[in-house]
Amino acid sequence: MDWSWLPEYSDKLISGFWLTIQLLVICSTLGFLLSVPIGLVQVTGPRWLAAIARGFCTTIRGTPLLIQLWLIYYGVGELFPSIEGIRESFLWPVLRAAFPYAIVAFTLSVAGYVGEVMRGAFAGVPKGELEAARSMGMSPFKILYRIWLPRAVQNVFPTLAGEVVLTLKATPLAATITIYELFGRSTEVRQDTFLVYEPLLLVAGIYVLLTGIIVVIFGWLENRIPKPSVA
Amino acid sequence: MKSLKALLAVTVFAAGLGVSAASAEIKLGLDSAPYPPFADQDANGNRTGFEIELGNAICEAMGETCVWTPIAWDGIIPALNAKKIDAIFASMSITEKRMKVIDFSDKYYNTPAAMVAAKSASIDGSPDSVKGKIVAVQVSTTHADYAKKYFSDTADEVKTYQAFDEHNNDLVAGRVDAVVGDSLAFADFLSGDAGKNFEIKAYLNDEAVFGKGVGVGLRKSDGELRAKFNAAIAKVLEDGTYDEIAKKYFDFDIYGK
Amino acid sequence: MFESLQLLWIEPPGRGLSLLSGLLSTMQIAIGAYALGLTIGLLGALGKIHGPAPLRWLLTTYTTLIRAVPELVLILLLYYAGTAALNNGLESLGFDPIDISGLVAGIIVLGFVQGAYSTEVIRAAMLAVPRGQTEAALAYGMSRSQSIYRILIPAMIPFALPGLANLWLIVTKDTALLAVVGFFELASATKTAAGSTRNYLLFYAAAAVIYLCVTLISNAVFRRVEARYRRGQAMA
Amino acid sequence: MSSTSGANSAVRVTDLHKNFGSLEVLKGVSLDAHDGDVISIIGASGSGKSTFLRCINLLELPSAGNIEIAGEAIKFTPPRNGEMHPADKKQIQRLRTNLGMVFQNFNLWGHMTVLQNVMEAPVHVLGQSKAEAREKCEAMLQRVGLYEKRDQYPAFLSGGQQQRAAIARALALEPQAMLFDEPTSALDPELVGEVLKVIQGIAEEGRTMILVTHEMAFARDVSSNVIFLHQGLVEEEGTPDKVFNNTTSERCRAFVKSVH
Repeated sequence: MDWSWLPEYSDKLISGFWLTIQLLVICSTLGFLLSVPIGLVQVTGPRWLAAIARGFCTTIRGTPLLIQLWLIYYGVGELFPSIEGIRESFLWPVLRAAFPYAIVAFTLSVAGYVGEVMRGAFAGVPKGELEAARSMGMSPFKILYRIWLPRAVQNVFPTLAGEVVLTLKATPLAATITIYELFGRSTEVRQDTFLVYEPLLLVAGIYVLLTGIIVVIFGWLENRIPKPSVA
Repeated sequence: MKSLKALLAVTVFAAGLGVSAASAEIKLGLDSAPYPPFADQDANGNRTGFEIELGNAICEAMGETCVWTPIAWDGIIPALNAKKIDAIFASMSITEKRMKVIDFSDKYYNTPAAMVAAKSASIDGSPDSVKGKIVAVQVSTTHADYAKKYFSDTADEVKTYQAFDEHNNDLVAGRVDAVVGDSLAFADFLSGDAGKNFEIKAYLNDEAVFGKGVGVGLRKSDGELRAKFNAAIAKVLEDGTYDEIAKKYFDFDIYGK
Repeated sequence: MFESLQLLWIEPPGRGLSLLSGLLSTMQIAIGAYALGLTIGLLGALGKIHGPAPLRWLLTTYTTLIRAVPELVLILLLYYAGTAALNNGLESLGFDPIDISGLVAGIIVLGFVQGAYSTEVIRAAMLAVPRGQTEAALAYGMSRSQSIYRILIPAMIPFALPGLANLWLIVTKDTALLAVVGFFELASATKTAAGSTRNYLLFYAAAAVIYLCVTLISNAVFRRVEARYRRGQAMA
Repeated sequence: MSSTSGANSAVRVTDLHKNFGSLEVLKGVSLDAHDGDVISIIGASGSGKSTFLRCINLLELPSAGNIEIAGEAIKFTPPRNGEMHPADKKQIQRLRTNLGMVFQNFNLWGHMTVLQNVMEAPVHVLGQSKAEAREKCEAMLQRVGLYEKRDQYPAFLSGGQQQRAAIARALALEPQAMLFDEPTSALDPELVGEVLKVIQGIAEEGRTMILVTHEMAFARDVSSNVIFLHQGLVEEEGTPDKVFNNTTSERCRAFVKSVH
């Protein structure tokens, strides 16, 4: 084992680490926010909207994230030269960077998987509790964010923790579209030093640690919310 | 239980499928991504390109059977040392840095590196001309080393890609402003429809970075194989096979000085 | 537009053939890795439930670590370390090193990852089988292995099927990660075709559709299998 | 332990002890069932009667004592962690086929049809041919009145039907003795009768039976002997008449009274 490269590359690895955290936090948050309407319309929405949401979940869950990522980055990148004036637009600095594509791809992926979870979660809240809220004159929106959503989240909280871990484990794919997050940085080290195992083992260890931290945080949060009733 | 037996059978069968005692075949590692005109795949899945033909000719001159084995470029040296392949035949430049971990045969071609950018761009290959620009290179190449050495201070960013075609695509998409790569590999791209607005802005020279041309990458322990490759390279150069193949692809002397 | 669609056709200049052979490789790797994963999972679950403490500890480490590390990192680690370790081991024992084809390496790498998940799914399913089921088997004179083989495993299948179906979908999609190491399968075939023809959108969209079809067909198959195995269960 | 028939001993248990950790559940219980005996074991819950029955075919490992099945003593290794382990696994498997166990919760195998359940042990333990086993097992199902249900899966049967199927499954071993572990406690009251009728039928044809039960009236009717267990010890034993009507034990009298 040769670890002599570590001091030289530590800055790069740390910046990669923060990029990984950013990807994880941004995409988990946005993905969750998106998953709420996706789950909701499948339970209560008009049929056509439910069908679209179901189709979205099936497509996301039925295709590899790597393909989605490449489709969004390289496929969409192929469209740009044909759009007149896009390079002069104020959006261009965002559109030409890789990071936004990764955000879009991972967010859609999270939304697809969690949307499915939330569908079950919304459906699992006892009708009576919603009726009780309605009988007290709550508006539909108020019922959603005061009763339905909290109850739904409460029921699937451990599953959500699992989804965050899955998202963390997906972030290395970003390295394939020139985003130098933790794994990408380790790849860089491997290419510079021709070492095979050490950089990989290091990042593997960091991912294990991060997974542990996520589990602990969610466990702590879970203890702070009241236990879901036993169905 | 039948299904359990079937399961075990499938596993054993699958394991038996590709595991065989190491044969006398020489496994030539090449980049799994296309790298025309050196290595590409036609629509039938046949391998084509200068390096493929030359590699086959060299193997024939050695009297060996060779199998092309595609490997992701960034893992090709570890794959060689892990004995997944026996030789790297993938336009790998002979450099000091790589010589620390692997050995090389004599060179079998040498072409200059080049920088490509849009025809309209005021980029001339100098560090100052890429100020505020994004320069793209393929990962673990001499071109990447060159870009890091000369451009990392002035350029906005030096972006590394897994494959040659990917940074060309992003050049067309406008995500990067300039690309450093092999001049000949660019020829194919520049002559195509996608590359029509781009041109070679400068040829880049630095022997310390680019080395003395392209050679066959070999394990340090494989001195015998290295001697065989050297003899075979000399033979194809001498008996005209090399020129015959080169003529199909290039209208100048690719072997170089 | 129609011109570029021709690129998907089987006949050259279409790349359809290359995509199809990529799909074939993907399916071979997926089936092999799934079978290997199930084998590991079955043995791992039995080891976790009935094995001695050191074995249980080892298996817990295996399932915990594998499930905490990104698949891409695992694939690289196992790809380089796994086969090198195997050959070093063989060499030190005086055997010739063996050739491990890309197909088999892919199967071993993904199978090892799948095994960790299968172990957990099968373990949970085995624990869901009422104790009385195997107890009855023992009471009538079955040996321990007979009670596992004839009673526990078939009885746990209905509990394990949803999880195992999910693992199959995961392994078919995880094969795409092998493209990053340069294995030949559907994703790398797509990447090559897209790079050679510079039609990224078309080919990645086509690949997505192919993967989606695999998923939808698998779903239909699993639904039938599940119905078959659930015939012994009263509907709730 | 007295015997009415004086025939060979089918099950003989001597001075059986069983501890769960520091909890002593059985403190030296003996039993001798001769061919044709019907022995009922009664007692409050927690008295150790189910544990005792489960020790006979080693579903629970005893802490001390001797067990003989059909005149053959089970060989044990010296106790370890408070449990005696069988020295010869093959012996246990063989001897267990002499004991047809019927469980409180039926424990029919859910992935097999009723007939498959009944045929399982004859074919895969006793090694009978499928044709031979099928004929016998179908007859067995006739007898418990479930022939029509033979191709159903257990989950689609009522509790009473399931328990009758389980009895047929145990009988299919043609065991020397039948062990019943509270065979009616998991049943709805209206289903108890059909199961007891089947058990009574088996008793009447002279099969040796050891029965743990809460059905006092039934125990009184079918038993040749009754054992009353209290806190891991035999508090009272003898003929049904003695245990139910003429006991000298205050506890036994109180128990019998309380369940009546």
